[in-house]
Amino acid sequence: ACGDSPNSNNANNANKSSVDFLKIGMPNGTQTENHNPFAGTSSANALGYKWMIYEPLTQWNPVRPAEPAVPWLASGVKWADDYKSAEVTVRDNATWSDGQKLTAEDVAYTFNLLKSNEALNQNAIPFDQITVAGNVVKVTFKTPQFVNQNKIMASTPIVPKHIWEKISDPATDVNKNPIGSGPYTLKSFTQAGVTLSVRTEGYWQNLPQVKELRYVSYADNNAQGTALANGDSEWSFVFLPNPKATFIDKDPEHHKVWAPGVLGIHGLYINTTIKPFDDVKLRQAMNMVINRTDIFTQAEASYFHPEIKSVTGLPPGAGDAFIAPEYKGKEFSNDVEGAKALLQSAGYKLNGKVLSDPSGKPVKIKLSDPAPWSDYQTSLEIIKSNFAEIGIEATVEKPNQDVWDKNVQTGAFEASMRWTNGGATPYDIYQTVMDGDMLKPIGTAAQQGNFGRFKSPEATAALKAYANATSDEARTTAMNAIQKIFVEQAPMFPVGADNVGAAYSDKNWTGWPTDADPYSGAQPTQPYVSLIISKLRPAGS
Amino acid sequence: MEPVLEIRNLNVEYGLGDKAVRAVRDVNLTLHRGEVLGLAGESGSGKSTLAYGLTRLLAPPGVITGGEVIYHPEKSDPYDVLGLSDKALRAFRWAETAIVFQGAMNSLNPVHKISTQLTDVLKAHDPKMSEHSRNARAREMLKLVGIAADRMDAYPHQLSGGMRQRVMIGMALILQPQVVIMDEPTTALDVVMQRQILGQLIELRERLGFSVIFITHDLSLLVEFSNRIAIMYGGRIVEEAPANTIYRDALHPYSKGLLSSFPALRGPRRELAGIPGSPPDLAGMPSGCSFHPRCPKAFEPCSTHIPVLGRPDSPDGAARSVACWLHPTEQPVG
Amino acid sequence: MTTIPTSSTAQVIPGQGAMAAPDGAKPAKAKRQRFLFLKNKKALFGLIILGLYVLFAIIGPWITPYDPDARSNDLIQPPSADHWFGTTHLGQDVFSQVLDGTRPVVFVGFLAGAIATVLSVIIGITAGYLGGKTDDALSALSNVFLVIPAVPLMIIITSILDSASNLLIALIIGLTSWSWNARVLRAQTLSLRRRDYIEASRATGEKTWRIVGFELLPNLTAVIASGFIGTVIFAVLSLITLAFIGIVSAAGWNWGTILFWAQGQQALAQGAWWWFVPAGLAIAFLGTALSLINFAIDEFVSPRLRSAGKTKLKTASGGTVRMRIGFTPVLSNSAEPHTQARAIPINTDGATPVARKVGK
Amino acid sequence: MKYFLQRIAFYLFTAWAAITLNFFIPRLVPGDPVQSLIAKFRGQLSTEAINSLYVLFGLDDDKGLWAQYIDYWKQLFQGDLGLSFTFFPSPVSEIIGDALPWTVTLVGITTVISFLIGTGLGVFAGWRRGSWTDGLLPVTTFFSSVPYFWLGIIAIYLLTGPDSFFPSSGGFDSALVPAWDQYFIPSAIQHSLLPALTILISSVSGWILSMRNMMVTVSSEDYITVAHAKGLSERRVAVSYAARNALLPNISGFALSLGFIVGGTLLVEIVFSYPGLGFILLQALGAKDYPLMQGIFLVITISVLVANLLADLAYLLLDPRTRKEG
Amino acid sequence: MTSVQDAKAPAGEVVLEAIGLTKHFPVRRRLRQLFTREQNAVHAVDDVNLTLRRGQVVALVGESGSGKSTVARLLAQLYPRTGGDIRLHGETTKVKGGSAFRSYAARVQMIFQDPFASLNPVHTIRYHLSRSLKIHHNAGKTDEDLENALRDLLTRVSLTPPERYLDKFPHELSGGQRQRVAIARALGANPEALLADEPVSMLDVSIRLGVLNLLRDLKERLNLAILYITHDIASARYFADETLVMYAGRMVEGGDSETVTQTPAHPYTRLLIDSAPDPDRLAGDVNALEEDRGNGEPPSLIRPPSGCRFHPRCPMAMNRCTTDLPVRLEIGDKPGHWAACWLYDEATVAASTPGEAVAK
Ligand SMILES: Nc1ncnc2c1ncn2[C@@H]1O[C@H](COP(=O)(O)OP(=O)(O)OP(=O)(O)O)[C@@H](O)[C@H]1O
Ligand SMILES: Nc1ncnc2c1ncn2[C@@H]1O[C@H](COP(=O)(O)OP(=O)(O)OP(=O)(O)O)[C@@H](O)[C@H]1O
Ligand SMILES: [Mg+2]
Ligand SMILES: [Mg+2]
Repeated sequence: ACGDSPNSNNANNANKSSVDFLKIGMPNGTQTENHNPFAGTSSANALGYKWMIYEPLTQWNPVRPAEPAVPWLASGVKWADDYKSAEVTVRDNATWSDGQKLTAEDVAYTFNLLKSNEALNQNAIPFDQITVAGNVVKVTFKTPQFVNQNKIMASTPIVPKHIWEKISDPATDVNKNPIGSGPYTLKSFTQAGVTLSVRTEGYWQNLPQVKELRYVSYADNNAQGTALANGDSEWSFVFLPNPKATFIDKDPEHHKVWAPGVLGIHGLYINTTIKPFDDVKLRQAMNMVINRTDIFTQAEASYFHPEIKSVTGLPPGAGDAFIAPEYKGKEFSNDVEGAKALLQSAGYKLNGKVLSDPSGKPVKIKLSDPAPWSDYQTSLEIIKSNFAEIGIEATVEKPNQDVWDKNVQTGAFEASMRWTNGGATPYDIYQTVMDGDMLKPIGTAAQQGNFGRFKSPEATAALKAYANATSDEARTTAMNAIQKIFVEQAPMFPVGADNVGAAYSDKNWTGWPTDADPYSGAQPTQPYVSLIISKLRPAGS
Repeated sequence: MEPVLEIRNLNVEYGLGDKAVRAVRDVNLTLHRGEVLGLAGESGSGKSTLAYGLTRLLAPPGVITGGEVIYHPEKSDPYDVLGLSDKALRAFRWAETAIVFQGAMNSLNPVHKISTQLTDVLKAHDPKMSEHSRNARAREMLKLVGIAADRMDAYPHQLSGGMRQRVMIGMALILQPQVVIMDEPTTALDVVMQRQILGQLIELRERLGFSVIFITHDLSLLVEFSNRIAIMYGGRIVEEAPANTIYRDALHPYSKGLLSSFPALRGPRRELAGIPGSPPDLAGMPSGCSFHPRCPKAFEPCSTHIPVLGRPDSPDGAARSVACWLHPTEQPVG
Repeated sequence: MTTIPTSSTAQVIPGQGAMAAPDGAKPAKAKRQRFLFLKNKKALFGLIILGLYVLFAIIGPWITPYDPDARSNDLIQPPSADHWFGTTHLGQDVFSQVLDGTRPVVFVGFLAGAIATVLSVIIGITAGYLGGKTDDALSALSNVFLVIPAVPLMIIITSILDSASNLLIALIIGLTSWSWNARVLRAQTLSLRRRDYIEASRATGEKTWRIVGFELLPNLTAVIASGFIGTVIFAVLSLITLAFIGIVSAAGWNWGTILFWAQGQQALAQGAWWWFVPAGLAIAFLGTALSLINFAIDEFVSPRLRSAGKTKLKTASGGTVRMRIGFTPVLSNSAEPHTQARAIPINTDGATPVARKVGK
Repeated sequence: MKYFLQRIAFYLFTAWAAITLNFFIPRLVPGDPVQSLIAKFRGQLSTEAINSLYVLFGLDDDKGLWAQYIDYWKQLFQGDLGLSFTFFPSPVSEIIGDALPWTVTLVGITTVISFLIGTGLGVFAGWRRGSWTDGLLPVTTFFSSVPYFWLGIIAIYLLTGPDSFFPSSGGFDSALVPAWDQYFIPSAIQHSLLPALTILISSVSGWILSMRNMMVTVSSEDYITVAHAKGLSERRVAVSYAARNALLPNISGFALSLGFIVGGTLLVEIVFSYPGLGFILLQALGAKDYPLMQGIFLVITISVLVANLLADLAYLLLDPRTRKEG
Repeated sequence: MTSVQDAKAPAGEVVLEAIGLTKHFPVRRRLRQLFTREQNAVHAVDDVNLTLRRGQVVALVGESGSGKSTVARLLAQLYPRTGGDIRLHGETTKVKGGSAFRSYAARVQMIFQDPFASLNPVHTIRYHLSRSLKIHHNAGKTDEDLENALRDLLTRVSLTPPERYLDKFPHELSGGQRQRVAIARALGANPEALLADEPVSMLDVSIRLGVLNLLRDLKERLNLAILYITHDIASARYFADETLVMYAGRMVEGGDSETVTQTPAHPYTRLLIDSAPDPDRLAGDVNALEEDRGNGEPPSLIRPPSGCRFHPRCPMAMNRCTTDLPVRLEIGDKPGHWAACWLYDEATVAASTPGEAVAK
């Protein structure tokens, strides 16, 4: 039985001295077999291997969002000035792993699939017309898609028409036998993990040197952390408390952590409808005293949510290119004295340790976040002591996640750490915080954003202008206006950025993106993984 | 008459050290071959303790603190049961001395068929016996006690109380022991059943020739069924005599009291006197004769000196003994 | 598994209830009862530890050397004279957290235990005493609660509530964990109900509530107490479990919260064992203390479980004999009149021959 | 027979009540699977996906709770447990089918072993009361009071590592594919040792104790004395008379614990990343995944009930007194 | 202040009467009977007539399971009856609970068989007695009254000095003392009729006598009507004025005690008397009658034998016995002596030979 066992060659491999596989881990718990690239709940998505099987039209680098996307399955993408249409030229040397040729029909079919299935259209792209002419696909949109351009081109997996048109319900199909254009094909699926093996032929560029990808889904961060430390995982995206002690020190030569920030942030949302926090001055003062460095080092283990320094709330690196001239170089300074002065001038009184608002009432604030989110909790503890320095008594509440969710959406909170949407431009960040279109009265759920009920017609107008602009100048103007409002009104106190990094080991494979060469993000679940994998080389070679 | 079992100066205590309670005190008793020896006395007088103590079956905290139990096998030399090793004692038990306990329901293991419980004795004592002959023997025993062989595979709860008690008797006889000890074998049964079972037992004894120690506090039953009766009080034997002698002419005031405590069904209505007072507390036994506080005839030696069981100083006293200062004894009986 | 109280009284099968209230073994006065109970070494030891915990639960928050929330610059420091149990990643004092966390644990444990006990007493005794349809309905109810997995149920119910204060947690644990004890009590009541003294007090003309309250209940005390202890253990473990997976953590500390943070920060992987170990040991010792008391109650209820003091006897020859069932120790087998206990070895193979007496 | 039918009717009722509760209680929880999903990804999933998710999960049309309940039973009778949200669109039955064998083998075997060892030691401790076995109790008591997960985490910390024989997580080596071959089975066993040990250590003492107590109680029954009086060997008395009877009351406890296999060891599976049902249940709870939750609850409910039924049967088999003629 | 009067009420007055008293305990239906009308029942008591008079003792004898206790419980209104009538001073009474039951209990009290089980182990003698006094308003108004009443009760049952017993717990008393307490408790209600259900069967011979003497004494002093239930027919002879014999739920013979015990008429009574141990019989002399006793098993009460219930065991059974239920027939040797047996129906005996229908 040894010969026909599916495990016989694996078992041999394990003993080989040179390694031709890569062990990728994600702390995403149990997985069930689902290789549907559109389903957010699929194992293909949770572990990220869908991007090893399916490919996007372009590759976009979230670490350098301002840089143009590079062609991938498309040999070129041309957007109209108003960003209401695009022409995609499809590469002509790509084939599907079943040998069929990849054509413009496939691309058009994919877009049509999203258009006709709301369930699949996760980015809610308003597709309009999709036409094919030779190897060019022309797509038109109902609204300008400047802010979504990379979601459309760099985040949509292209699927083969000849397979998918036979699938009755693409939304719920588990795609048992995935056929894609990427460098890998599915070898096996088990509850413990997924194995992909590299294609033998027909890939449109040189095949990666990694012969096999072994994905494992760990139960939680702890298990993933242990696996990384043990070397059971070579590549993962997971929060490691004290990564130096728990990971890097286990093999200082090879264990590395890289966490570049992206255009999506975390911060303290303030409910601007609640007195006295409707007062801009108070908010500004509060924003001034938050010790972001402490949060970065203590709550985020000095790496996970890169500290936001710019007063615009834009993360270093990814955000630099977008900062308005007037705020260039302006950084948060943790200025307690300045805050006190500001408050004094606004009529607040600090008696001993208690700050009272102009009406004489002591200022108190309830900070809340679900208990299991330990980094937010730690952040809140730090913020609590920061606020205490200007006499604001903060209490930390830990409602369960469902209640918290409901409270945040319906505006039944005073202050809470939360994230924003992310995207290719700072638009998503600011939109989540300030968009008046999303403003809902207290008590009605605001699902999409503006949880703090920030009311500013100017901000809404500026956001709209940015999204619909047809020229770069117009965009810059709008962006500057948005930033001004954000800085001056302080509707939310930005704290840290999201990252697209990874913890990895270059013991067996080298060529990872680094600060020195940030050619892409490093998260193993993002569209750019096929780019990374194409750059990996065996260590020592 | 030839003795089968001689109990010499047996002492049994419950507990250790200061808290120890002496439940059987210097008991001397001889069981003769083929006789039914009745043991009576009120509740707590130590009858069961004596019976269990004979073969070291007392549960903790029971301790045998002294004495000998001499067993006389039919063909070989007598030996002391209390000196046997565990292994030898196991072999001795049931093969030489079997016991029928008070509650048949509790004496039978509820989860095994009665056939299993019958045959495992055989298996333990004669491992070489074939299964077939074991079963045959078990069936034979059941027939002997009047239970159809088809009840072999019944569980204890499927039998009535009387049947269970008969199974116990059958089991006691399965190895043809020399001595069968029966501790209140019929108290839980009603009179009709009781008579049936005892009748059967007497019949079997006549056939098989074993000796019986029969324990009960129902004196009328005892008088009817046994050859000799020993009366216990406060852990001691206070009187011992042939059944009829005791019934007609009990010497010890306690025996007299007992005999006048139960109403007779037949014959003239007689006055029932009973015994005043309540049984002694074993932990704080009265000094001297333990019966003296309740004794209508107590006089001065009773409260200070323990009377010794001995042959009474009376003309026909040859076959009896008593422990009472009213009846000075010629010589202690061993 | 954790839901099964290990108390032997839980194992009483209907009809064998005799074991629960041995008539003769019931010590007389309450005073004497307590005294007897304390004579049990297990009970004493358990009560002493439990007493310490209760003491800390009361005074803990006042005697903490640091504010358990307060951050300091000593991040992840091993135990030292300043910080007996070391510090957390925020520089909080673990010892203070453990001390401060005692109160909620003890509070929730005992309150939940009390709630579950009251419920189980009401439901179990009602079902057992009234019988018939009421019994069927209540038995079905407790079986439903027995069937629904407790911890997940608690998780769900907890997430319905806005914020889970310790009081609420205690309520939830109490409300979901009464069923086993109710079952035990029902069985006990069923067997007690048929006792003559219950019938007799009815025949005397007692009212039903009086029979239940004054005749039945006192006889169930030990069973109820043992059930209570079992539930307290269960409640403590549940609270800690819930806190550990981050479901419960109202303001304030408990040992589960400490473990939650330690685990979230991968304390052991960081080598910060001091962050993880004390709280776990605190739970284990509390559990042990409660279990010891539970055993003691068990032994108290069932005198057969009580070890009758010394079970080993010294023999004269220096060996020891153990008291055991089936083979009563023989301290002396001589026909000498009884003077004092003298032990002799009895493990000679074969028998001591005795001169055959001439029959009379 | 009558007894048996009565029991079945009772079980059916309990099952109905429990399943109904299982249906309603989770729906009282605020929030929905989509929100949970968003929150789970904390920024990785854009809020723009909300609508598509509602459509995907079929939550876009509001149906009354009652109508849902009716539908639920309809589906149930067709053997359809619905589609999971967390693992959309995998059918719940498939997810459970994948996870159940792991739980059943790990926890099931461990529970059985724990019961056997505990009972064995308990028999011994009860029979030889007063000997060294009494010293066993405080130690096991201590271990049984330690929370499972704590013990597990300590075990992982102390016993696993890059060079350790014990793997720190998972049910088998991730490079392997489940198959009945000489690579997979040893790997699966190797992975189950540590979690099994954890469960064993913390659960065995309960059995020791209850068995010991029952042994002590049974030892003083008359039929034990009779067995001694019959001159049976010590072994036969201890095993076939005492232990056999002492075991009976423990059977229902054992059955119940078999039923709790699924629900009770949640944390062990979480700590050891064991791919079992408890672990999935926690994920389902976190994700408001009603269909999956209900599916798992259904499995638990049914397994508890079946275990109880089996206990009843075992009782019937082991205790002739409950067997009624006719 | 004595609350219980010693004054004699007119002797011979009828206190309690049972007429055609019947009790069937329903048996749960089996599945296959689910659709039939037939309802199985244990025919525990069928058509029982008895009369309790002041100052008289009526003995009810019969083997185990013949329904004696059920009769007592029916008379004490502890069970609802299936049929027949219970008359207290000629008035039909049917009480279920509440104050009606209490006022009934004040006049009719029951003593339970087992003195070890009928007192609650957790309560003192004082509690038991004062409850009984209080419920029936015999406790007086002040504590002193109560104290006097308590002493009085204890003195009455010869537990003297009362102080020695009042604060004891049941287990501290001997069986005879307990039974006396149980009697005192019944007397606390100052009843007219006492139903004593095997009050001495659990006691030692010597203690037995004391309790019986006490009952007789009370009967004479307080003029109580006593139902004395036993299966010891010798004690019925000694103690009761009238004796009734029950077999399998039916009365089979009755008459004054001396007559019934000395010249039994019904074959069952004869069997009973023959079986009773008799010290005057010679040791080992097994009665030849033994062989004719059938299997000695009492009949099933669910499907009682047709005709005379004793016929399967009766050595004198005739054909008619297997079909027709015997009626009460006067024996004629003494007034009031009757038996339910066809042997005393001349017509029947003339038509057949006794023993013709004996089961082989
Ligand atoms: N385990 C024990 N511990 C202490 N004392 C005991 C124990 N067992 C029995 N006794 C005492 O020993 C004395 C003798 O008891 P035993 O059972 O031999 O009496 P008995 O004559 O058989 O009484 P009964 O007629 O009620 O069976 C009693 O007073 C009893 O209280
Ligand atoms: N509650 C009950 N339910 C069903 N059957 C009962 C009930 N009580 C008594 N019986 C049955 O009624 C019959 C008469 O019982 P009862 O207790 O009156 O007999 P008894 O003459 O008092 O017997 P004993 O001498 O053993 O006390 C028995 O067959 C018994 O099984
Ligand atoms: Mg006895
Ligand atoms: Mg009765």
